[in-house]
Amino acid sequence: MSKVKSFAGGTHPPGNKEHSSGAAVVRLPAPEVVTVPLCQHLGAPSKPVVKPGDQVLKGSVIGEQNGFISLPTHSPVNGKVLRVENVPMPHMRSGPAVVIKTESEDGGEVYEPIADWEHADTSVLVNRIKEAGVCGMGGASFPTYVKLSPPKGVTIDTLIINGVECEPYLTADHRLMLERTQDLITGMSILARVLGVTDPVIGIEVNKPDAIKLLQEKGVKVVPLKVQYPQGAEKQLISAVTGRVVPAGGLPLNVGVVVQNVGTCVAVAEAVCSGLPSIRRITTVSGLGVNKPGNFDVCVGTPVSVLIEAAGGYQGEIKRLVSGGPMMGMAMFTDTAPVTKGTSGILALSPGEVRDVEEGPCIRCGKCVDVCPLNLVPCTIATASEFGKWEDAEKAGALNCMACGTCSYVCPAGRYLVQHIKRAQNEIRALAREREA
Amino acid sequence: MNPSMLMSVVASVPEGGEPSFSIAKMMAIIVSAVFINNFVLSRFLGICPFLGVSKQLDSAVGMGAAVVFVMVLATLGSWLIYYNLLVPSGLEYLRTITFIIIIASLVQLVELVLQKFSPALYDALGIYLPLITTNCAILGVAVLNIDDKFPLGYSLINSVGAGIGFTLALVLMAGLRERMETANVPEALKGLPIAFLIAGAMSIAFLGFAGLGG
Amino acid sequence: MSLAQNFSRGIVKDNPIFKQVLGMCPFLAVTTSVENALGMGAAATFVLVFSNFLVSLFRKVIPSKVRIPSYIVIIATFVTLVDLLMNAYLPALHQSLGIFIPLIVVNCIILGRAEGFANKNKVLPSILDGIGMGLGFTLAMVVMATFREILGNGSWLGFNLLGESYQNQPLLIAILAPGAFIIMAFILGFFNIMEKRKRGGVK
Amino acid sequence: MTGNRMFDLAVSPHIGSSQNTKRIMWDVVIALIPALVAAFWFFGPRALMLVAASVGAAVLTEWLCLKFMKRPVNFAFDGSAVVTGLLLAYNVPSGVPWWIPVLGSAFAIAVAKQAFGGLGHNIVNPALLGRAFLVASFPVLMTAGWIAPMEWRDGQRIDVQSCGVSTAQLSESEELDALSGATPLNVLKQTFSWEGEPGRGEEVRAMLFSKQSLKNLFMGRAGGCIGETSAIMLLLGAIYLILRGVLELRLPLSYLGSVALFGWLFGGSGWFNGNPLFHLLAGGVILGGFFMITDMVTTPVTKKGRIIFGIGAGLLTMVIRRWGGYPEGCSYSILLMNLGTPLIDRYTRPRAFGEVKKNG
Amino acid sequence: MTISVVLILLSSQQESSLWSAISGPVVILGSVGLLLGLGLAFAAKKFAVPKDPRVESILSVLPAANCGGCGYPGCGAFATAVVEGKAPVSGCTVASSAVNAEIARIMGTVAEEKEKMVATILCNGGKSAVNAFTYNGPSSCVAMSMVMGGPKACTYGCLGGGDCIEACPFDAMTMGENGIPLIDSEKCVACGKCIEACPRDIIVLWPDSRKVVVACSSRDKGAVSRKACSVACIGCGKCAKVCPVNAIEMDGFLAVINPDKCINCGLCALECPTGAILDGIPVRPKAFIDTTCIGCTLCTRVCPTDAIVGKVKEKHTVIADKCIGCGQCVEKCPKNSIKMMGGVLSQQ
Amino acid sequence: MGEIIRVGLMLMLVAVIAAVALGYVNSVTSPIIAEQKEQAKLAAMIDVAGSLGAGNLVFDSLSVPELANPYAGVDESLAVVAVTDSTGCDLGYLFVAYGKGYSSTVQTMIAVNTSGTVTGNTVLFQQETPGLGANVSNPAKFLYQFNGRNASTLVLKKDGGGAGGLDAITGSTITSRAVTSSVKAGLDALSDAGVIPAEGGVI
Ligand SMILES: Cc1cc2nc3c(=O)[nH]c(=O)nc-3n(C[C@H](O)[C@H](O)[C@H](O)COP(=O)(O)O)c2cc1C
Ligand SMILES: Cc1cc2nc3c(=O)[nH]c(=O)nc-3n(C[C@H](O)[C@H](O)[C@H](O)COP(=O)(O)O)c2cc1C
Ligand SMILES: Cc1cc2nc3c(=O)[nH]c(=O)nc-3n(C[C@H](O)[C@H](O)[C@H](O)COP(=O)(O)O)c2cc1C
Ligand SMILES: Cc1cc2nc3c(=O)[nH]c(=O)nc-3n(C[C@H](O)[C@H](O)[C@H](O)CO)c2cc1C
Ligand code: SF4
Ligand code: SF4
Ligand code: SF4
Ligand code: SF4
Ligand code: FES
Repeated sequence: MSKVKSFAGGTHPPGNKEHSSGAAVVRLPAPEVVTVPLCQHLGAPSKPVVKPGDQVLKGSVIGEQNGFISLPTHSPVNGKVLRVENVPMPHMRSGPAVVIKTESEDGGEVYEPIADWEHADTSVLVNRIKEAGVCGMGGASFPTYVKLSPPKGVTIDTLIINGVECEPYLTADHRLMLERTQDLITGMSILARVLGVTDPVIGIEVNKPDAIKLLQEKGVKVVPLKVQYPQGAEKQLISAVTGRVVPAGGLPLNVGVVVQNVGTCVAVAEAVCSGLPSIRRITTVSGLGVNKPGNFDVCVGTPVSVLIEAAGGYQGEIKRLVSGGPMMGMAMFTDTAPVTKGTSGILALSPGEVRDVEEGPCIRCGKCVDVCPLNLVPCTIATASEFGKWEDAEKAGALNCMACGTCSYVCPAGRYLVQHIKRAQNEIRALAREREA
Repeated sequence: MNPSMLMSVVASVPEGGEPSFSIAKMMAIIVSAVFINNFVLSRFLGICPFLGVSKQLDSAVGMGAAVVFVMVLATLGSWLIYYNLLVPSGLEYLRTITFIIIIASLVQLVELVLQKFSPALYDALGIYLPLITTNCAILGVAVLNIDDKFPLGYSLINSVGAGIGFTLALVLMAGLRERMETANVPEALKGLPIAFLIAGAMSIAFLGFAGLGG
Repeated sequence: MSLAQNFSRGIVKDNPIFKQVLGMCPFLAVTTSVENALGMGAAATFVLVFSNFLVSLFRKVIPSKVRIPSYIVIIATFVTLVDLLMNAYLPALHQSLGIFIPLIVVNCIILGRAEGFANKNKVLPSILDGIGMGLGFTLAMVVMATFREILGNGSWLGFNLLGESYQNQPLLIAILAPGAFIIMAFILGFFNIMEKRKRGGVK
Repeated sequence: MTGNRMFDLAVSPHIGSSQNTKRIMWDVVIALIPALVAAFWFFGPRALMLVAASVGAAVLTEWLCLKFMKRPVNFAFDGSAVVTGLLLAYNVPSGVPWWIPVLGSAFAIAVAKQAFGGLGHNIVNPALLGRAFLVASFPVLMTAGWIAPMEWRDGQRIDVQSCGVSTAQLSESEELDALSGATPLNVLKQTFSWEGEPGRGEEVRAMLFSKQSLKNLFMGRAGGCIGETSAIMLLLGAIYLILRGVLELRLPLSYLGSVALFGWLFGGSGWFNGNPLFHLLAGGVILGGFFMITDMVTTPVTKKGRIIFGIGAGLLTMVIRRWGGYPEGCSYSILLMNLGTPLIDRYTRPRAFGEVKKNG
Repeated sequence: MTISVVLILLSSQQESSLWSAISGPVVILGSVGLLLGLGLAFAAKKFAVPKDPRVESILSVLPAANCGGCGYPGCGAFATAVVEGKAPVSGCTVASSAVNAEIARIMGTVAEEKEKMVATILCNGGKSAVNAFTYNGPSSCVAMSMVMGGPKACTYGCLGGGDCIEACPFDAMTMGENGIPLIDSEKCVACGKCIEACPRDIIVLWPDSRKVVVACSSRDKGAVSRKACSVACIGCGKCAKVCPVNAIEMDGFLAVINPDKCINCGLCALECPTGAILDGIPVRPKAFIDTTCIGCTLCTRVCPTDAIVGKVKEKHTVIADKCIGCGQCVEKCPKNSIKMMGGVLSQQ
Repeated sequence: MGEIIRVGLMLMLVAVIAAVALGYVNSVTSPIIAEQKEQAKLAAMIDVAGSLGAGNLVFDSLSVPELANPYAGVDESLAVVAVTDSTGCDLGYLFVAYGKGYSSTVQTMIAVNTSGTVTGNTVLFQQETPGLGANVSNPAKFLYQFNGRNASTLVLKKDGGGAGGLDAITGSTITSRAVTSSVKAGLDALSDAGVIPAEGGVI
């Protein structure tokens, strides 16, 4: 493993993946009531097209696309619409959702499968990916079709599939690579075809040797990567795999690259080959606060509490309930919130696992500087932000921060670096807007 | 008893001619002016601009440059007038008044000339010029050069050194004060007190240079 | 503003050292002993009073274009006078104040008062202002010198206060350069607190 | 049903590394203990007394300051004041009266640390500023209070092998009095002032740079400040810190490296005549290089900045040793570089990932 | 210069010792003075740059110490900065408060007629506002609002992190005991920095003379907002009905006072069932009818609290307990017989 | 143009008034200053030379052609005053030694008798560190040891003087050494020129 690639900076939180990495994905039936969020993707929420009392079919559109960066939302079950209302979300205080009483999960509407995708027009494929509501499954839930429609004059020569899964605890992508290998490869090829890329690669951290081996056997070009947080972040992944540096404030397409998550590939394959809209995802449930950590294939709209039940229920004191990974995930205040297309994991963390230091003054140890993958000086930016020196924070590069949390993780003073920096970003943007006005 | 004889015994009048110019002495003068007898931190000259213009690094650098510039010009002018006009006519006691007039007019002149011929330089340095007239360091260096009986060459070097020493202190101070902007300073010490405290810390640290070369 | 106010203002309310933080160089440099402080204070007061007097007297005559140069000439004249007189009659003090006598010329307080007060006021208020500011300056110098001399030399105005054994091992730093800065920091800090208290009381 | 349970919210990340400020500080305290043992061995119970007084005064002052400023007083026990107190005591000669470290610690904590806002906000190393304050205030005590190693037990004023120069040799060369109870660096400094007299300095320098002398320095059998003499014990502590992941090695390595380089360059008479090993082992370079220059609060946060800091401090140390008014430049060099820390940080800010070089 | 040297040589020949003592300085200083004066006057004419007259007037009141204490290189630069709005009027560290006031006056000549505005926080929730969950993180409002919209159940109200206090350059704000910042109306100069800082956008500039405000910004339905906060506006509309001058409008479920119409009567505050309206006038004046009253009854008709009694054509009286000091009657009285007495009157 | 000239004349007027005042005061004070300097020096000389003999002393400058100058390194020169009593009998010599100390050139006035023994001394000028080198001005700290010594015994213990050497001022070896060696150099120059006997010799 001498040629394991990586990026500069980063850190090594304990992986804790062994809790669930051996657990095969369990497919959960839809619960009695599903609460389907209309704001699962980045961008404008879908516009609801159903009203209470309406009967909906599985796969039918219940919310339509609402602008360029937006997607339609489909019903994951056959059933009756109970309410269209704001409910708590895993990623925000509350958001619009369609609450459906499940009647069955059989049949339902699907789109026309495009069996001959290898020869189909790319615009047909992109359109399918759009109407199936596919968004990134790797975290940001960015509408995938947008990424597949590069502006004129930009050529994409590299497609990197993100199988890194660098967040501790999470194993959903790992299991997906092992169990949905064929779909993954198909999805990869579809994406490559759409983008006109000849040999897509997949980046996987070396802590998943079985996945690397399996994919290599199937003839996929795999780039083994060092275990290092945040290897999975787009810019870091691109730098590790291709050596290219995405300009600050730029997008991967500026260096001719598109990055897609493995889960996204599977969703694309399903949308194209089987005509299935994006209504399910694989999620890890883990942490010492649940009895039997595992990976589950659930339909979106399933309340978190159902997943927890499936994982054997809570165990002991739960200090925190997190949607996503422990580094970037959001703490939830209620487990009634539903799973969305972007929910990569649900963690019930016990007091021993959670970081619990009181915020003290920065002792300028420089650890955050050493680890920041974007070469920022988090301590300086954070202090400037704390004292309201927005211009200093901007000069120090606050806007570049991607909130990966590496700096907060290592900080011995327990500084809330990410939040201080985010606050500075908010203020800087506000000032900039004001200056324009 | 002959008074002039006695004077020559006790007062220190340099013996015959100017000492030859030596690199070693030149270095010694510079090291002394910049580090050992730093104008601000150990001689207490130019404290007002040191406290006033050290809030931001950029203006500290500008001020420093302007001071070096004016110091050299002031030294040149005052030295020439002193030895070529005042000494020959026995009017050494007019030193203070002449020097301050020279400095005041030089500053004005520089301001006008810069404004006219180099607006860029004027923008960078010019704004600091009014502060410079009432800066002890300028008059101080002119007077000290006379007190130390430096020949013209050394005087100029001394004034460059003094200016650099001033700039060094000013720039370090500005950096430290910027850092204090984001520090949890006790309420009572906010503002000038903490600036004095920083100066005190700098001054203690500069004691480390004491005796350098001695 | 009453004449009494003209006089008293410089002593406490607008004290040039502790409130306006002007003329720091001589203040820090010569406060190593109370004697020096008094000498310097007296010299500066002399210059202040007479320059204020003359500036006020001629304020209508001097054209504004050469205002500053004229003031400088006036101030420098008095400084030179002090220099000469002190050298003649108080040579020891002259020696220990050294270069800071000629530097009174550039002391911001003096030009500041000439420009800021005498320039716009009648002769009598200007003189009173000069005396008040001068006294305020002297007082501040004496306060500072008291701290420095007692701590750094165990004496006050030359009188041994803390005994022989202290004088053999005094807190020397108080009369060295760093001591001046540090003590001044705490004096100003003290005034800061007082100010805050006062304002808090009003509220 | 598990539904509808409420949970506390917190900001990400939800997990953290095991490091925390308190742990780091107490680790440093632990790492400094071997040197305390050495100090006891060489300088006797007196050394322990001074250290205890210093630490006590530091913690007490911290507590009083916090109380006075109405800030949480439990910060007084985060260990950083203990480190400051320890290091201050390690930096005074072993023969000083007890009130010297007490005064020094009080100054270090009250003026150099709390007045600037407490932990993390001070601009210069408190222990070193405390020491410099003492040197400026009590120069005689602070430069003449040396006790020769083992004097407390053997009752001898000069240990036969202290600083590698034997009594016999010294009395022969009539320098006995000049070197009484001094430190190796004091002796070296003396030899520089004999420049005009050929041979006189060479002889003593040869003794100082001899193997025997270096061995003594390494073990700590030499005059010096309480905690600085025993290189081996300090290194033991340093290794502990490195293993615990507390020390970041750029600062120590660049500092020690540049001391060695400049020590060789001009640490003897003339050029290229110094003994790098002597300059590393004598005086406070090991203590300073592993425990004081590494005070993260007052040193740059950037990687490049730390290297520049180390090199600058090394150069200043050697310049002061060779040409300055003090025999040892370690503490002043660090203090002086502390002043430049904000500027170094500012000008060594790494270019952000993907940032193009247009506006700095 | 040659001339002066010659003069000196000549003068040294003179007999009088006094003359010889002063001739040298006279010649040298005199010529220097002349040259300098000529040069300066010439230069001043030649290089004159037109300046904002306000710069000159500020310069003339400044202490002219050129100390740099303000952070600007000299008094001139500071005066320019004040005029350009970059430096605060009180930025001079040397100037007395009288001088500062003078500078403010010079600067204020344009803005003088404008009514004094004061920042006002439209929320009084604080401890009365229920927390939806416990929050662990930086105690800044912006940071809080980024975590699930902040810990308060009400998503409109003040988070109490004090970002605004930190932003105020004039120390005009302090954290109140209730967890809502207090604003010192004397210190506030309406710079608006706090408004920028607040992530909830609940700070507005409100005329200093209008003392009655709806201290709530919740647009939730009554039931929702009542659950979230005991002093919330529940949108019942009673205040709008009681307002004698129709200064209150309901914007959905939130009452909004129009400060231009408001007469500070405080009736709405009395009427509000939840106490969401704050009345900043501690003691109100009472109406008093003198003997010139002709008993026209106009006043009884406008009085919102029926505090005026009296028969037609007879002198009316005010029932002091009922009078809320709104002053409506004063305006209506054709004979100017009604005076407002006592209390703190803050009406125009 | 007229305006310009008026302004120029005005400033000239101010300057001329200043000049008159200064010239006058200077003419009054300059003799006093000179006289007073003179007196100070003379007092010091009488004081130091008092140790050579009692009664009215007569000072006269000594010019010895072959007298070397040991102080060229500090830009000073050796000038010697011969002291005779009122009968014209040689008592000894006075000279000022210049030694580069820690932060200044220390000027020590030395009285030496005709047999080359130091009989009196005083420090004329020094700017050494207060509490350290400045102690050289306190005769009880250092200079008391000089009296009765000659060139050969003027050496610090530290510098090889052994038990018979001089004790340096604590913590101020540099200052002590500077004074000692500058005095020794002066004495050596005198004996080289044959004015006083060479080391140990007796005339
Ligand atoms: C306004 C916007 C426009 C974007 N446009 C593109 C695009 O044209 N092509 C593309 O590949 N990605 C595009 N992205 C997606 C980002 O490159 C990135 O993949 C997405 O934000 C999720 O990344 P993350 O999961 O690393 O946060 C865009 C993102 C945003 C916010
Ligand atoms: C700090 C950080 C860590 C990330 N880690 C992963 C990861 O482990 N796996 C992954 O698929 N995406 C990860 N992402 C998201 C990717 O940057 C990127 O958005 C995603 O791979 C794009 O694919 P998608 O649009 O198909 O989701 C991470 C993003 C950030 C900012
Ligand atoms: C600030 C400072 C002032 C000093 N002042 C003097 C001084 O006035 N005279 C002196 O001989 N040495 C002075 N020194 C030098 C040392 O204190 C000391 O004299 C020198 O190292 C010789 O040491 P010793 O006299 O203890 O043998 C000074 C040093 C410093 C740092
Ligand atoms: C590796 C390390 C070295 C330290 N060195 C010092 C030191 O030299 N002086 C000191 O006062 N404190 C030192 N401290 C303690 C702490 O950083 C110090 O109290 C802060 O400077 C106070 O803000 C050190 C701490 C660590 C972890
Ligand atoms: S959160 Fe931002 S500053 Fe911190 S390590 Fe990540 S990118 Fe760097
Ligand atoms: S890791 Fe924390 S303590 Fe260290 S420099 Fe960064 S913010 Fe400061
Ligand atoms: S920030 Fe401005 S508007 Fe707000 S309270 Fe302070 S002074 Fe008033
Ligand atoms: S900034 Fe807004 S939310 Fe925060 S305390 Fe001020 S008013 Fe309340
Ligand atoms: S007194 Fe103001 S600069 Fe010196």
